[in-house]
Amino acid sequence: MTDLSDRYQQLRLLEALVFAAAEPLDRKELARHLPEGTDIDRLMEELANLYANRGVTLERVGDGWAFRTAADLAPLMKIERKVSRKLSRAAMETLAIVAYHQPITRAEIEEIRGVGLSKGTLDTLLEAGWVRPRGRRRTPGRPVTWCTTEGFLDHFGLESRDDLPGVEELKAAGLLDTRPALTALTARGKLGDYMDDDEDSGDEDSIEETDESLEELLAEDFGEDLAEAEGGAEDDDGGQTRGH
Amino acid sequence: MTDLSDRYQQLRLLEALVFAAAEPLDRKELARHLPEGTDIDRLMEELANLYANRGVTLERVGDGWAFRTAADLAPLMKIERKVSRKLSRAAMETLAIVAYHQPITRAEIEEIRGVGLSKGTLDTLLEAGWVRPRGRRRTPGRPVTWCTTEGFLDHFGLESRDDLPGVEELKAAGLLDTRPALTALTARGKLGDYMDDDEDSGDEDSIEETDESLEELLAEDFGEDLAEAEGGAEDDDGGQTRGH
Amino acid sequence: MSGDPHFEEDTAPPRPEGDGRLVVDLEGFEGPIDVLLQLARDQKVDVTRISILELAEQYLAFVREARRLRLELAADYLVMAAWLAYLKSRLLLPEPEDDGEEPSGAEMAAALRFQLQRLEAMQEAARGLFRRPALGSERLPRGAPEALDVVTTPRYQATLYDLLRAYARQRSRGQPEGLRIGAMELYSVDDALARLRRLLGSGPDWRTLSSFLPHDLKDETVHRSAVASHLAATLEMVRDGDLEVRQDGIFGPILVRRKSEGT
Repeated sequence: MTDLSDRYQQLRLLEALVFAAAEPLDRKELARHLPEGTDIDRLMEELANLYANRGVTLERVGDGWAFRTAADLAPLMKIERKVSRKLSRAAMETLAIVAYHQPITRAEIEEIRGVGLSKGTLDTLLEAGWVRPRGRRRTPGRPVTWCTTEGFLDHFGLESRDDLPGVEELKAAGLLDTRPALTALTARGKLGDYMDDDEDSGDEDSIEETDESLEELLAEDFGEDLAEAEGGAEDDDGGQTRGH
Repeated sequence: MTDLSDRYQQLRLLEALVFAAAEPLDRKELARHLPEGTDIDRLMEELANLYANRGVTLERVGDGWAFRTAADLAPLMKIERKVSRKLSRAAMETLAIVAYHQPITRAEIEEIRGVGLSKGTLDTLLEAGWVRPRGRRRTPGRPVTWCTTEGFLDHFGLESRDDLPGVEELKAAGLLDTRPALTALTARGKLGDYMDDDEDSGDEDSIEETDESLEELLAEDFGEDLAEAEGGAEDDDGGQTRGH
Repeated sequence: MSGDPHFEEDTAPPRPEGDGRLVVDLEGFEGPIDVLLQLARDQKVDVTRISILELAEQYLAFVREARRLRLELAADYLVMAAWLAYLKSRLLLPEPEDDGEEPSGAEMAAALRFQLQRLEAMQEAARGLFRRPALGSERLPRGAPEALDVVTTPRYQATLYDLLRAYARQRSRGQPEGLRIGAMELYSVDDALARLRRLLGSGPDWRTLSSFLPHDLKDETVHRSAVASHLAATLEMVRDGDLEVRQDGIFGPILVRRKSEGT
């Protein structure tokens, strides 16, 4: 029987376990096979170093680890890409918004995108195994919050959510704020930064025109369109595009 | 782009190809991905050496190569799952009967319980490690006799079988109903008699004891229990109820 | 995780032309903010520096064009148009006294600018994500995963109490089909006869019948049967001329003695 008090044997076992699985294995799953108190993280780091720069690399995926072929070899491997249809733009944007803003409610996603979320969009992401409901916001209505999954990290080769490209910069810039724009800016005292000094020096001529277009818009069949749109169900939250 | 004139890059590519393949890859399949004239066999040998003595090894499978986890690790890779289960009523009663009347045959257990013993019941007790076959009764058909095990004593915290409380003690503990006799009829069930012609049991005494108390018991509320026993017959359907 | 999700096809988004003439096709747009973002990009300046007034103008033109073409506009687009028209007027007209409630035109514009920047950041993030080497196309998992053997060890829960309960339950239940009414446990007359013959000495003294009864009978019923059978045995022995019996009063003790040879 293999002696598990031996560090090298521990390493071998961890290697075999992660190698055997197609899905990432997390610390807890690995620990079950090793003597209590084994420092899994350090051993896995050691293992990752063994595989650094190899054709197969040990990737960190959230709380787990998985072996994956090195991305730079992809063109040489002549991988037959399954004809998978592209994700819709709405779904891609929604995924990014969930990833960068999690946990986030559906209403907040709509706030950021400035448009109602069609029913299928979250379903598509859910089906892909990239997002999951996480809990409920403690606000009136107790809306469900969404977050990304380990499958998401695995698919995009991310170690963790902090590994999302540019996440720190976006945070520093205050762009990872799900609140309505005016609230967010006011709360952060950044309203002035976004103000344009030239704004009130617009040309006088356009006033007439503007008024006209406003009239036109509201007079003719504004209400009609609205009703129609409401029939369409999905877009019923159109009001959120306003800045407050 | 990775430079495939580099020998190390060739090794990396081969490693990735074999890793990602669902089936073992043979020389011809591997050669497709590499510059013409590449000595696949030598590279694969080199790759195999890299993995020698590791948790994963490169193995020759028929005409091809495949990665396999090291055979010596197999026992350590097993996932042991302990499932907590409750014994079914039927199994519990059967166990009790075996404990008090051992050695006992299956037919005798059925006789005592008044219902047939489903196949799973003894299996469950066998699996739990609490009963074992002991020998064969020297009667026609030579039926197997059953008795309890060390594991049984261990689990229930008993030093020996004789530690099982007798009927008087059960009564004192309120486990046995001691209502006065309802009828003057004193009838004698044959419950214990089967045990009398015991083969090689050294524990005849305790069986006798059981016999005596048994009569007493049947006299007490014999008639009343008929209905109850019938109801009880229904639960003898399976060996075990799932705990959780 | 599935590396092969089936996604809806994305239609190539048409873009408004740079010179302000618009090709209106709402299919390609993801809502009014997206339209505004496209219009802003056409201004080829940083979103934070964009002229909101100009942008509002272009958006309103876009909506007018859509209406001219009798395209159905979703409520989102119309609400935005109304709001932008309002914003425009607020920006152009002198600001009313700040009542502290209504945001100023400049503040509203700033909010819109922030919204544009935030969505732009997310659109860029989405593109960034999908440029990453994806699992299943650029990075492959193990092609022949080996399933780990799962050994399930059931641990049965049962206490000694459960065991005893089960036994007691079983014992007090009795059982119907398996029960055989065996020999009566009652004390038979034959047994009583044998016992009396054995125990009765030849002494001349009267002794109570009860003193001949077996003392080890715990069961009341059996005891009573013993009394009855001994009495019957007594009577039988009297009939045979072996025994004398007498009772001095009703419910009084029954006395017996062996009939002497001579009497």
